Amino acid sequence: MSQEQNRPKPIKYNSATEMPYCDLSQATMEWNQTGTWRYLRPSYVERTPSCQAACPTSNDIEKWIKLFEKGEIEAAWGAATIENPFPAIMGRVCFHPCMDGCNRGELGGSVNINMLERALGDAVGEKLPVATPFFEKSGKSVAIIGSGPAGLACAYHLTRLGHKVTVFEREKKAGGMLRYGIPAYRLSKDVLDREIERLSRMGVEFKLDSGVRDATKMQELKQDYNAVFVAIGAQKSRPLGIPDEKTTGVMSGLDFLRSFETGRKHNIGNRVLVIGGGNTAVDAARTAKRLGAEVTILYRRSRAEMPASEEEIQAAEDEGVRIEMLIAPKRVIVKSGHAAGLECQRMELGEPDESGRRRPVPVEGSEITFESTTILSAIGEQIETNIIPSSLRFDNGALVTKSCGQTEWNSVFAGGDIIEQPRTVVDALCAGKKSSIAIDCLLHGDNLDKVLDKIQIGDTEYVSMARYLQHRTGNSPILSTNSETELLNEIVRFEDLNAAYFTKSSPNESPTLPVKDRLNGKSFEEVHTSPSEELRNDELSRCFHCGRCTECDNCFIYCPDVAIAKKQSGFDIDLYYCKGCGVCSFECPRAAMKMSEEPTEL
Amino acid sequence: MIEIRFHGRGGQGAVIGGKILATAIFYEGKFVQAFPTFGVERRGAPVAAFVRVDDDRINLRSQIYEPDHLIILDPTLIKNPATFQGFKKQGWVLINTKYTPEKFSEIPGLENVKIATVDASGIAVRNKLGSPSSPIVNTSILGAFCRVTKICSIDSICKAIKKGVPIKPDANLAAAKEAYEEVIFKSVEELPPTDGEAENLSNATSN
Amino acid sequence: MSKKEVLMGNHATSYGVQLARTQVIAAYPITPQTQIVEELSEICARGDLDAKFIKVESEHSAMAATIAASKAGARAFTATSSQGLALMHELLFWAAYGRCPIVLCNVNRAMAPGWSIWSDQTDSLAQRDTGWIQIYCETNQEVLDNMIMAFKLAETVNLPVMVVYDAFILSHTYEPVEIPDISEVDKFLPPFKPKYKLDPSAPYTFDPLCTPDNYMEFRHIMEEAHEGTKKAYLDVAKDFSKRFKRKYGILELIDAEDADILLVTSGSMTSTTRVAVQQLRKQGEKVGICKLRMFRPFPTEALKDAIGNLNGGHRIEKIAVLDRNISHGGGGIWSKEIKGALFGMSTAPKVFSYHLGLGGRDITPDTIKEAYEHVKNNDQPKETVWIGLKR
Amino acid sequence: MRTDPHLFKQGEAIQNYEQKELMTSGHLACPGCGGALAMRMALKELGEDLVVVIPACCWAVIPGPFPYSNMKVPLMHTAFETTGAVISGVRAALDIQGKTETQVMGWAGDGGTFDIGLQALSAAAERNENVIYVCYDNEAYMNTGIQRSSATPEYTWTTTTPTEFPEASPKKNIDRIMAAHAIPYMATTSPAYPHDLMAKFKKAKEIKGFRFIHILASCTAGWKIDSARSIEVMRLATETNAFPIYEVEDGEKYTINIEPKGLPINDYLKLQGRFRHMNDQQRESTQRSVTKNWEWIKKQASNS
Repeated sequence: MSQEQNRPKPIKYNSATEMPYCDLSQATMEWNQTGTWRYLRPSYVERTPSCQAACPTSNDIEKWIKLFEKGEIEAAWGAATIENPFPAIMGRVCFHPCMDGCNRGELGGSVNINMLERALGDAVGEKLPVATPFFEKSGKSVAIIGSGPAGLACAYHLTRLGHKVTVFEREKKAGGMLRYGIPAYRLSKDVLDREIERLSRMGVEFKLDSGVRDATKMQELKQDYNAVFVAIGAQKSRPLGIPDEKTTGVMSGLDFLRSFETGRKHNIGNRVLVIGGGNTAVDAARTAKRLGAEVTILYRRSRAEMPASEEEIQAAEDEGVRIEMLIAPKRVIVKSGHAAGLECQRMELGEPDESGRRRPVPVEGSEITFESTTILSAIGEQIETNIIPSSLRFDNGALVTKSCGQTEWNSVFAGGDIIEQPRTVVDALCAGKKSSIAIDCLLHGDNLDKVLDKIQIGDTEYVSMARYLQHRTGNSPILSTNSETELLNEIVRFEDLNAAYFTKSSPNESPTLPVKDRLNGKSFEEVHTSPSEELRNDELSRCFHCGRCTECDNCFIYCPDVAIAKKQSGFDIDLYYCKGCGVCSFECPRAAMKMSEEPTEL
Repeated sequence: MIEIRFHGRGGQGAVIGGKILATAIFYEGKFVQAFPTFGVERRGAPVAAFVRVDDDRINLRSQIYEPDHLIILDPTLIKNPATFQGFKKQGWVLINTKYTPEKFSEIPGLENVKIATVDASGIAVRNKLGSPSSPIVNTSILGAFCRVTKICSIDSICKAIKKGVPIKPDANLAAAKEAYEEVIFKSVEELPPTDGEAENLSNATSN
Repeated sequence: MSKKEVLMGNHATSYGVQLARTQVIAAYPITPQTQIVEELSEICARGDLDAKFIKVESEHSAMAATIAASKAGARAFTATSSQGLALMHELLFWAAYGRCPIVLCNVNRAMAPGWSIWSDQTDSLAQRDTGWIQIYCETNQEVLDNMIMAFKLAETVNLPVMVVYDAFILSHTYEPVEIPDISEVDKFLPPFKPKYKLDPSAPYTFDPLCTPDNYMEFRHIMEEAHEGTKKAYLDVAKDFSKRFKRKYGILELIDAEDADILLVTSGSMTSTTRVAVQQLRKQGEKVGICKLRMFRPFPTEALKDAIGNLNGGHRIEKIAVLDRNISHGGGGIWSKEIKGALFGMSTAPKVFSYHLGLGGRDITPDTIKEAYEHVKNNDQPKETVWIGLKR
Repeated sequence: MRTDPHLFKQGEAIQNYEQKELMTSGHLACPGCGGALAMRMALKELGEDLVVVIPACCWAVIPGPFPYSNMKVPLMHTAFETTGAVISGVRAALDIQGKTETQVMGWAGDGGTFDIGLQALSAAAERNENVIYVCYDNEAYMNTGIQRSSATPEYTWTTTTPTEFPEASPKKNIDRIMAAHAIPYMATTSPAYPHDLMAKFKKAKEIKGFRFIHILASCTAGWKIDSARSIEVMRLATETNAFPIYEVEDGEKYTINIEPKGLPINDYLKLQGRFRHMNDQQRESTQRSVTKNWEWIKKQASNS
C-alpha cells in the first residue's frame, strides 16, 4: 500500500503560466497504470517435473539437483531424503523409472539421475548425517514386521513424523531383500550397513532375530502398538513344477543369493543353468559367473519380455552369461541322485496372455538338453501366508489392502512385495511411505482420502511427503522458495518447456569396473563406481529444472514494461504496470510461470 | 438526443461497434453520428467510442461528456473512474461480464442504476470471434444493447453487422442473436422509478 | 577597435556570424547565398572561429542539424535562399515551436519556376506563419549589425530569427562596412546559456507528443513571446547603439514630417526610394518613406503610432506599399499586412498597393516615381498596381 | 544450468543487465512490443551519458505525452526524415562544448530509416559522424496503423498491401546499403538475443565514427501475433535466416554472430497473421530468397 502512495501523480496545469515555455517533459510516466490494460496476469508457479511424477517415491529430484549443483551437498541430501530415505542405496539398485520420465530424454538422453543419486548418497555417506524428525514425539508407537525396503521406509518416515517405531526382523541383520537378495557387486554391504545404522541413530529400534513366525504374534503386536505395518515380503521361491526339481543340484536362486550373506557355501560346479528372466535370475547368473562357472540363463519368452532391467541383462551378457530365449524346462535329468542337466523344450510366441505379453507356446518335437552342475530356479517368489492371520484375505497371491496398504484391520497396514504392486525396491519404498502417511493420519484422526487429494502427484498413485508436511504444518521444507509461488499439481512435459533455451547433449555414463576386473580378483566389488566431481557436475548441468524457477532472469530480461524486478531471491511482478503481454511466461524455459485470467475486482 | 458511450480496450472493436450501432439506428430512419476517441490506440489500452442518435440532423460535433447509456466491453474497466464520468443515471449500463447485474448494484454510486449484463466474451469465444485471450465482443454486446434499450430492432442490428464487420459476418450475426437472448436485465417497468427517470422519459417522448 | 572594410553583403553576414562566436553551422550551398558558407568554411578552417561546420546534404538537414545543435546548447546558424528555404519549411516550424534561438540568413531570391536566382521577397514572406522573427536589411552594414543583434534577440526571447536581404543587390554588392571589435561584441553578446538543453545531467525530453490538453497553451505562450519581441528588439538595439553608435528601430521614418503621402518599403529598395524621394521633394512633393525592418512580429502598434503622430497629428492621406513579392490571389504581402494593421484606425490613410521588381526586375528611382505618380493621381485604391510591367 | 549459448549465459554475458533501468514503466508501447524491449536493452548498455534522438515512429508516442517521459536520459523528438541530420547537430554541439564522450544515438523506425530518412542517414554515414544510428525495424509503418514501407517483406499483408495484392517487392536490403558506406560498424541484432544485442551496443560504444545497428522489432498488431510469442517470432526470424544476425566492420569484415539452425521459413511465417494468405508458391519463393541472402552473407563472412 505504501508503494501505491509513493507512485508519482499526474500533473495538471491550470494555467499556461505554470507550464515551461516550450514542449518539454520533466516528469515521469510512472503514474500511468498500464496494468489496467491487462487481460491476463503472470505469476510464478512450481509445477511437478516429469521425473518426480515417474518416481514411485515422488522424489523431488529437481530440488536436490539444484542444490547439489550449487555445491550445497548436505542441503541436497536433506531435500532428497524428504521422500527417499536412502539415496546411496537407490543410486545403486533402483531401476530408475525417473529417467524414463525425464524430459531431457527428448534432447539427447535423460539425465543420469541414478548416477547422480548415488553420487549424492556417497558424497554425504561417510559423514553420517541423520535426518531430523519434523515433529515433537507423539507418544504413539508403531510395530513394523520385516526390515526390507518397505519396512525401513515406513520406519524412517514414521520416525520423522514423531512416532516411536520398533522393527521386528527374523534374520540376524536388517535389510531384507536389500541384504539377502541383492548381490554385493550391486550394493556393497558397507553401504547398506551405513544406511541402516543411520536409521538406528534416528531412534528406530531394531529387534533382530525375533521375527514374527506365526499369526498369534501379529495379534499381540496389534494390541501392544498403536499401529502395525506388515512388510514381510515374498521370500519363498515358486516351484518349477517339473519332475525331479527337488533333486540335489537344483536350488532356488534366492537361496543361492542369500547364502552369501548367511555364510553357507554352495559348491555349484562349473556349469550353471539359471531358469527365469527376472532380476533374481540375472543376479543369480552374474553371481555364479563370479564363482567361475559357465552360466546360461534359460527364458521361455523373448528378450523383450524379460522383466529384469535391461542394464542388468546387458551387464550379465558383458560378463559372459549366455542367455537362451524361448526355452522352457521340461524335466531335470538326474544322474547318480544329482541333477546333471535339464531337458527343455523350445517355445514360440503365441497370442497375448492376460499380462499383455505374448504367451509362449511349446514347439512340438523341439526338445533340447542342457548339461549342468547346478540348476538355479528363479521364476518368481511367493508370500509365506502362514504367518498372516486367516481373517486377512489374499487374492491372486497378494494380501488384499485398501488405499495406502490399510488392511481390513484398521490399525494394521501392509506394503512391499506382500501386496499387489511391482516388486521393486522403489515400489517398496513407495509403499512404506504411503502407509506411514496413512498411519500418521490414523493416529491424528485425519481423513486419509481428503489428505490423498492434496498429496498425490498429478494423476499418479504416488504421494509426496513434502506436500503432506505442507498439509500438516502450512509450509514445507523444500517446496517453493518463494511465498508468492503457487504450487500447481501439474506435471511438466517436454512440450511445456521452451526448447529454444536448451541444446542437445548426451548423457554421461556411470563409470563401471572393467569386465575383466569384475570376474577375477575384484569379483564382488561394486560394478558401478561413484562419478568424478567433474563428471557429476556436467551431468547435473543437464537438468532442465522442469517447472521450477532457476532465476535464469529470462522473465526479467524480456519484460518490455520494466514491470519485473529482481529480489534477493526470485522476482517481483509489479501489476500496476504489467500489461499482461505474456512474454515472461512464454519465454520461461522451464514452465515455472503461468498466465491466468485477470480477476474482475468489484 | 440520445448519447451513448462505449468503453473498451484497443483491439476489442469498440470503434467498429459504434459504427455498426449507428448504422443500425440509421436504417430505422434516425439521424446518427459515431466517432472514436481521437488519438493513438494501443492494444489493451482503455479506449472510448461514441454514438449520437436524434430525430433531426445532428449538428453537435463536440465529444460526449454526459452519456445517456454506457456500454462496457471489458468488466475490468469498471475500476477505471473515467468509465462512469458524467453518466446520466437514468440510462442503462450494459456490462460484458459473467456476473448478474445484482453484483454491480453493490458498487457505491451504482445502487439505483439500471444495469444489464451479458457474457459477451463467452459468446464471442463460442463463435470464434477473436482469440480466447482477447475476444472481439462488439457485435455480441450490440445484440444485448438493442434488446435492453429497444433503441433499434435486432433485425436492424443484424443488417448493420452484415455491412459493417470486416470478416466472419455469420459468426458475428450468431453472436449478436445469442447475446440478444442471453442478456440479463430487469425491464423498465420492474425497476423502481427515480426522479430523473420520469423527466428523461418525458424528454424522450417529446423528441 | 572597429575597422571599416569594403564587403559584399554575404561576407558581412559571415563576419556577423564570426563575431557572434557561433558554435555550430550547418549549411548547404545555393545561389545567391553560397559565399556566406564558403567564407565561413574558410573562417572555421583558419581557426578564426571555433565552430563545428556540418556540410549537410540538403537545406532540410541544415535546418534539422541547426535545431539539434541549438537544443544541445550551442549557438547555431544556417543560411539559405528561395528553394532552400522552402525545403526547410517543415523544420522552420520545428525551430520556432521548439523555441530554438537560432539565426538564419535568407538571401531573398525568387521562387521557381521559371528558374530565377534574382531578388524577390516571396520566399521569406511565404514563411510568414512559421513563427520566425523576420528582419529585413537595407545595407550591408545593417546586415552585419543585425546578424549580431539577431543572436541577442533570439536568445532573449527564445525564438529563431531570420535576417533577410536581397539577392545580388546586397549579397553581391561591395560597400564599406564598419566591423566592430570582437571584444566589444563579446560584451554585447555573452555566451549562449539556455535554460533547457540536451544534457545527461538533467535528462529532459524535448518536443514530446502534446495532447489537446496543453497544445493551445504553448501557442499562447509563444504568441506572448512574439509580442514581447518588439520591445526586446528595441532594447537590444538600444544597447547596440550605446556600444556601436548605430541606431535601429523596428521601423524607420524618412522625410515623413509634413508628408501627405508615405511610400512604405522594406529591404534594399528603401535606398533607391530615398533617391526618388529626394528628387520628388525637390519638385515640392510632400512625400516620405516608412521603412519596415520587421515583418514578424508585425509592428502594428509602431506603425499606427508612427502614422498617427507625425507632425503633431498631421494626417497622412495616402500610403503606397511597395511589394517586391506576390501572394497570388491575395496581392502584395506587405500591403495586406498593413491594411490589416490599420483597419479600424480613425485617421487611417488610404492604402495603395504596388508590385514591383519581381524576380529581380531592376528597381530604379523612376520605378518608384511611377508608383508615386499613381498614388498621387488616384483618389481611391483599387486592385494592386503592377509597376514596370510589359503589357 | 545449460542454456543455448546463442541466447545468453546466466550471470555471465549480460553483465550490465541488472544495472539501473534507464527507461521507466508506464510507457505507451503495446503489450509485448519488441521495439520497447530493444530500447530497454540498448539503454542498459549505453548508460546515462547519452543523448537520444527519435523521429516520428512508434517511439515518438511510447515515451508518453508532455509533461511526461519514460526516459531517464535526455531525449529529443524530431521530424520524420531528419534523424541523420539531427544526431549530427547534437554531436557537433556537444563536441564544441567539450562533451566528446557523451554518446549520441538516433533511434528510428524502418520508415524513418529505409524510406523518408534515408537521405539524411546516408549523408551522416558518409560524413562518418561520431554517432550511433539505430533502426528498430518492425517492417511497416506501424504507428500510423500498419502501412507498407520499403522494409516490408515480399507478400506481406499491410493495410496498403491487402491480401489480394500483398507487398510486391522484396525488403530493401538496408544492411548492404549501410555496409557500402564503409562505416566503421554495421550490425544487425534482435531482442530475442539479448546477449548479442547488448554485446553489440557495448562494442559500438567503443568505436568512434558512424555506427549503424539494425534491430528487428516485433509488432504484435502489425504482424498479427500473440503478444506472448513476441520473442519467439523474432527468434524464429533468425533461426530461419529471415533476419540473419551479423556485423560488418569498415564495410569489409563480415562476421556472423548467431549461427542459425536454418529452420524452414514456414516456421517463421506460420505464426504470423500478416503471412497467413501466402500460398505454397509464395512460401517457396520466400524460402529461396532468404536462402540466397544467407548464402551471400556466409560467402562474405568466409571471404573476410
